[in-house]
Amino acid sequence: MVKNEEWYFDQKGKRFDGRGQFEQRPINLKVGVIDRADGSAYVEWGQNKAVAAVYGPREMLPKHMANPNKATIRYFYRMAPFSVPDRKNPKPGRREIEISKVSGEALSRAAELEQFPNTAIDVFVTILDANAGTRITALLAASLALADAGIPMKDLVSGTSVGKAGGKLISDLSKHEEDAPDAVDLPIAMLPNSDEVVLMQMDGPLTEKEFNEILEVARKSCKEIKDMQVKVLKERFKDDFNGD
Amino acid sequence: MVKNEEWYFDQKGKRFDGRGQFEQRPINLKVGVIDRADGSAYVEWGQNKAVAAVYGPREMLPKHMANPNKATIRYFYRMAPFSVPDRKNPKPGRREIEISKVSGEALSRAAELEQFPNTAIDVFVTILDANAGTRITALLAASLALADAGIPMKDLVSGTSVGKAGGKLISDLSKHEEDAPDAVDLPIAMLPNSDEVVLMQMDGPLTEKEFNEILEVARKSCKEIKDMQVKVLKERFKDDFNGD
Amino acid sequence: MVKNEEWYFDQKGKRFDGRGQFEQRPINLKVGVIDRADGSAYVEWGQNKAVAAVYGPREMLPKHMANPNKATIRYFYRMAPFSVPDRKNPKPGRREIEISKVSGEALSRAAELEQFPNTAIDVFVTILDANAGTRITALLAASLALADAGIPMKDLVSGTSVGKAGGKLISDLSKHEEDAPDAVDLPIAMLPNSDEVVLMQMDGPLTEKEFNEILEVARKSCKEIKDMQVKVLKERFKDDFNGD
Amino acid sequence: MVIKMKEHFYEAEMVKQEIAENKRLSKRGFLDTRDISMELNTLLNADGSCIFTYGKTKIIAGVKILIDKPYPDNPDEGSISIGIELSPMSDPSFGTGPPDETSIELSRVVDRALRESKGIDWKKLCIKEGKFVWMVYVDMYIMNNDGNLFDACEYAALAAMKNARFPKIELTEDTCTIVKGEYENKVVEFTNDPLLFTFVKIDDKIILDPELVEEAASNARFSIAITNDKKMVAIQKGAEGSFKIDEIKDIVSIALKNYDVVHKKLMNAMKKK
Amino acid sequence: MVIKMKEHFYEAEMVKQEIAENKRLSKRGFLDTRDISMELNTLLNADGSCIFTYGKTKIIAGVKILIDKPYPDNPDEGSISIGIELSPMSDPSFGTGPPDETSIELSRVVDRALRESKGIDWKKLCIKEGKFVWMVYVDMYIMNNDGNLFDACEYAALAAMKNARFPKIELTEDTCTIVKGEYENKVVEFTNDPLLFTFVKIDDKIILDPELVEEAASNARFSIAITNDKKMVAIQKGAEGSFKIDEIKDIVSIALKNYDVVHKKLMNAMKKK
Amino acid sequence: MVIKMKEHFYEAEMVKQEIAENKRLSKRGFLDTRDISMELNTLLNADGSCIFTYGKTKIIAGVKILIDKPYPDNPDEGSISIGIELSPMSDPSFGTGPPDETSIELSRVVDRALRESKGIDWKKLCIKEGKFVWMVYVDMYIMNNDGNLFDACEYAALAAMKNARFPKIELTEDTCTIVKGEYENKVVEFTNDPLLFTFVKIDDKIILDPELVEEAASNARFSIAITNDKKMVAIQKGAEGSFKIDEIKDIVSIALKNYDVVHKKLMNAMKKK
Repeated sequence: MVKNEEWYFDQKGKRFDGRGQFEQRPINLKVGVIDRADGSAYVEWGQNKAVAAVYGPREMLPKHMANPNKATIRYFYRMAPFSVPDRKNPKPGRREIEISKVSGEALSRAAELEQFPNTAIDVFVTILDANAGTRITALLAASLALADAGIPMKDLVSGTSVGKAGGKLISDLSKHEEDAPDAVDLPIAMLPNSDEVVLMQMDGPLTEKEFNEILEVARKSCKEIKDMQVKVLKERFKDDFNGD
Repeated sequence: MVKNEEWYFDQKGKRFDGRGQFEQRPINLKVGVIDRADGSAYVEWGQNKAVAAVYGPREMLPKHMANPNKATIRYFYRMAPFSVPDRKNPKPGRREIEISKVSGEALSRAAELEQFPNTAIDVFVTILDANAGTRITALLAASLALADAGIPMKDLVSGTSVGKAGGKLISDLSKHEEDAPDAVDLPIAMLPNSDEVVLMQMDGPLTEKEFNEILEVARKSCKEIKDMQVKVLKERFKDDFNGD
Repeated sequence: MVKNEEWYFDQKGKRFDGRGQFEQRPINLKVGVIDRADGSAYVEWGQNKAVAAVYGPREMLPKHMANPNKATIRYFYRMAPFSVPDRKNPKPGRREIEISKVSGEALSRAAELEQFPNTAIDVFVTILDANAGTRITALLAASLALADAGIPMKDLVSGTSVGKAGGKLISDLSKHEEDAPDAVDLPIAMLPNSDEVVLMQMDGPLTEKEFNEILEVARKSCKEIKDMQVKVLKERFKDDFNGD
Repeated sequence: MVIKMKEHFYEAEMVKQEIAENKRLSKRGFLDTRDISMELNTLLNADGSCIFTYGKTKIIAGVKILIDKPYPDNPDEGSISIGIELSPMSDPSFGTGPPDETSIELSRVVDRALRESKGIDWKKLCIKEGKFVWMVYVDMYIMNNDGNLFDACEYAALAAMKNARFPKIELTEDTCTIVKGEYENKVVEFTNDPLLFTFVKIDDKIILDPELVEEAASNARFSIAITNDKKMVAIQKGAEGSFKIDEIKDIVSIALKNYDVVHKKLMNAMKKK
Repeated sequence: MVIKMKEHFYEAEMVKQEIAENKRLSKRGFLDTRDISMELNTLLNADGSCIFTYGKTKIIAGVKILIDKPYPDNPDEGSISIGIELSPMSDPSFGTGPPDETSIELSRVVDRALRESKGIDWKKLCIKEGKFVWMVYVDMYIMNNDGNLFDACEYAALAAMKNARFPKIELTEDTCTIVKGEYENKVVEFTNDPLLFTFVKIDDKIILDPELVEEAASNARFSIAITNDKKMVAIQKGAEGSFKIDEIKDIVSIALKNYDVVHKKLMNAMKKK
Repeated sequence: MVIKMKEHFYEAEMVKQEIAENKRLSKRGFLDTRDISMELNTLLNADGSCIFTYGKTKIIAGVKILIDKPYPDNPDEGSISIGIELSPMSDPSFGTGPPDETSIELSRVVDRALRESKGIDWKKLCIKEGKFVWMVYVDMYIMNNDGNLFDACEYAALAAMKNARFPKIELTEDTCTIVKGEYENKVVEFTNDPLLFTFVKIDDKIILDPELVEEAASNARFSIAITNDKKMVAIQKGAEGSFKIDEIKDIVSIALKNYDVVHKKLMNAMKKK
């Protein structure tokens, strides 16, 4: 890694890692990676690596937390101590708790929770390697694991990050770009079918014009990523799909 | 604030802040300050500021903590991080836990808890600004909030602090006096009607004679303060009182 | 205490503290030392001092932890802050938790737990003074306390430590020997009647030959110590034994 | 915060009916914000304080400005810390115990709105490079929760910080100590006054600055922080509902339009006291 | 400590009947204290220890004297720390887990009785001003609880400290380390021997030094610490009952009268061993 | 780990029947170990990593090598730290929350197997005596639990450490900092490759390297660590059952005989990638 190289675009408009302005890092999806889980998935997004497991619907304990109208998704986003340049304390921090909350809410919109009142659906995601964009990497894995577990879903949750670095709008910031002085990071998750945004966070200054422009980029990316998710699930359930 | 001024009485016998030997700081009582609480109160005592809220009687959770013979008062005395010269760690410390215990016991004597078996009455008091005497400031607020919540009470809990500084017995020590080398602080709470002491703590040396003398000062102060409490409750329930 | 004296055997083959190669430190057993416990015992083993108390069989709380087929032994091995050369943090550490687990498992083998389904048998052991060998000192005390509580047992749990220091196999390492560069510590607990090993741990290198040799020493010691345990229990229940 | 409370079920139904008829129970327009008032620096042990009311929502914010060691990465920068306690005092649905995910989200969103604005110059919080920097702690208590804690806390924190005084210090080569009870003639400078705007969605309608019953009736939340140069500096979408892309664009545009109105309200309330 | 235990309900009723007839189950007078005995310094890893019995109540107190940094406010003063574990070993009503309010109150009252006496000169616990001071840790375990843990723990802590030896140290300009296993010929000096006296009220009678069943029958507790110059140095009223002002005056007067008797008991027990 | 799981009750019964007929469900011999494979250093933020599979049991081990201060007792020695999270991800019987006694035992046994081998020279982990040493953190996650986590974690930790690179540092008189992203050409040296061998007892039969259902059918566990010079370096007997002295002697002898086989498996798997 070259340190302190504060440039973000070369003369040909290529980014630090050679990507084009709205080019995403390579994404690699895998479903069914943990035998004992009800559903599981593994996602690589550039250097980011996330494993997700789903257990449930199962009994909610303690019982007084159960919702009589629907299942409750409990989402645990955790970073392995070795997943970041400095060793992370294994105890979950406030950042992990916040990300778990908004990610669980995003998934809740997608799943048909009303079919399983009083139960819990536990979603565990561990980040093994991190380089900007882990919450979305995690959420893609979680969404695939949920589908793998056979939980009925209105739509898959798809997502990406967009933002800005070195004066230009870009897709899918790397850590290098996230550390730019003018960096804006805008993770977003959608249900592409219905054009619904189920997760959005943003750090750093954007004008309205920039925001509206980058939002359209994100919308398009989410659709593309969803196609990749569908493809991998189809392979997983090949027999079922063929059987139809 | 003038530092390290180690005097406690001037030539006219006035104290550092101009008060007479047994003169208390101004007290300001207000009832019904938190809309969503069952009862609430705000007390200023000199610089001390306490807000109290009462919730209950309500279901005791966890259930095995419930007392089948009466309601249980749970008292939470807490100091805001910004309420003291040094920032206080937001986590409750051992001092706060001890004060909560003896204050809750004091209130329990006053309230007709037998009328509400198996329930909890939760009393939350937060100190916003502190200058010696906060546990009694808190207890006055709690007692008013309990009355405001309509909990039947044998008597209002009233209280004050007495003690010694600069060689003389005094009422209502300020922080400056509490830091005197010979300081004695004696917080006391009473049910004035029945002359019952429900809270008493003391730090620092007193002779029996001094103790007996200062106790009578405290007894008188408690009665006076109770009159103030009654007055503010009467105003709060003006219509009810008039209606009788 | 003489510091840094790195010898383990003198010219006559005596150890640092004057003991012979397979000689144990003096052991002193006492049963029935805590009035309010269902059973209790006190064991001194050299400088080691352990007090054990047993409560139960009693209701298991929380209930969902109860085993419908048998009683559950919960073992709490704790070191007093003043029991070691440096002050120990009063909060139980990972070492104490591991020792509690394997010791509780050892006791579980001895006790007729099937007679008391759904209950808990709580075993509390506190080390007051420590000088190598506390887990076995604790387990002897716990075993006696269990018998004192009248819990039916297949056999008493007896135990000892064996190992190596200064190049030779030895019994019952002292702290001085435990700190030897080639130290091996092998705590072991048995049900001597049935020749069953219920606890064994080991740190440090041994050859198979050494291991087999020292194991026989341990087997013999366990039998001897069990005789001491039986003796003290007989005295405790003299009338019962005589009555037979 | 979308709070699910049984006691609000009936009221929430009423809210929905009114909203369906394009009305709010409070008679406010969908995009109107409530009145703001405050009492500044009434807490004497705090280095700054603000007792803040937004409609009937009431926040107490206290500031302590302490000396700290800088992070090795940023040896000449101080920082801020935002803590919000959802005291069980102010709302029966809040528990005792350590901060839960609800209060963590709230604290972090308020923190980001203030921090990402870059309106504080961290270097101005440096006392001595590599050795001593200022750490500005803002602790907040909810005294009454009538909805929209996000915006209320952010405004309260901003007002409290802008009026907080720096303690006087004694600085030597190796030590730096606060002179208790004495202050410098200097406050925390915030150059671009970031303001948070929180919207909720009730059925398919979007309203600004929800009250508690409106939150109970809603299923999605959107918060956006805007600075005085009309930049968006932080966003948080919350709760289990969703927004369409076009709804989000509308929200942003409304928030930008509302900035000046709310900023003026806030500045006026600040001047009064 | 007023412990509510079902198993003591019947006994508590008997206590009340006896008390009503001005008798105690133990045949003691209302204001008599129990016998004291102790074993000193039998725990070799402790810098001082006291296995203390007060009637059938039994406490193990261990002292560790460690090197610490002084507080900036008091650069030339050491301190003490009192920790009492209500071990579930000695009483089925005590739980495992971190100290609860009962053990916190107990520890803090014992701490105040010792600390507020000013019988220890904190400056004598200074090793090197601004750098190193002694911290005297007294940790106690209840080995048997037959009532009046307040007084028993306070006496045990006092006896243990008065007989604890200071470790030998090696001191350089910047370092201070304990030489393990070696001691100075110096103990913790307590000049005025504060003693705690705890009373409980059963119906309208007041008794000194309650046993466990008497505590179960009582509804109010009063503890007062007295020094050898007959000054009161600490008070704690506990439990849900109350005392009249005149009852409190009586209690104080009785405690003062009992000081010499109990002090002699304690000193005699200390000498024996 | 002997896990009592209802879902495994039926399978456990089948295991017992097979075992009684001297067969294993997996067709393995009683003393055969499963296949080993691994992917090394695929995690880029770790200083070393090993995704390890032992049959269907799968472990992810990540190494971070950090600068730390040495203990005063050993000013020229570094150390290792082994942390194993029984993530609820991989097994529905694992909980969230802090490590429980099961994961503490597992971590400590793996730690002892590695540490007591004395195969790492702690002095080689010294950067500057009295000031800076290396601390090697190995954190492991269970990705799939098909039994014998003890051996799988120990093998994974060993492989991860042996392939972990030391970060490049900048060292001055008083400071030592890691140069992020750059490495020395140096790995953690382990001279004697300690391997753990875990047996369980099912009725009166003893088998090596149990699968999960075999653990469910068993009632006693025995783990022994062996080094390449055929020394035993650590033992842990676990679970509520027992072993006869002679059974233990047999186990030791079998483990010693199996060392070379398993060591070769492990080294081969290490080379492949």
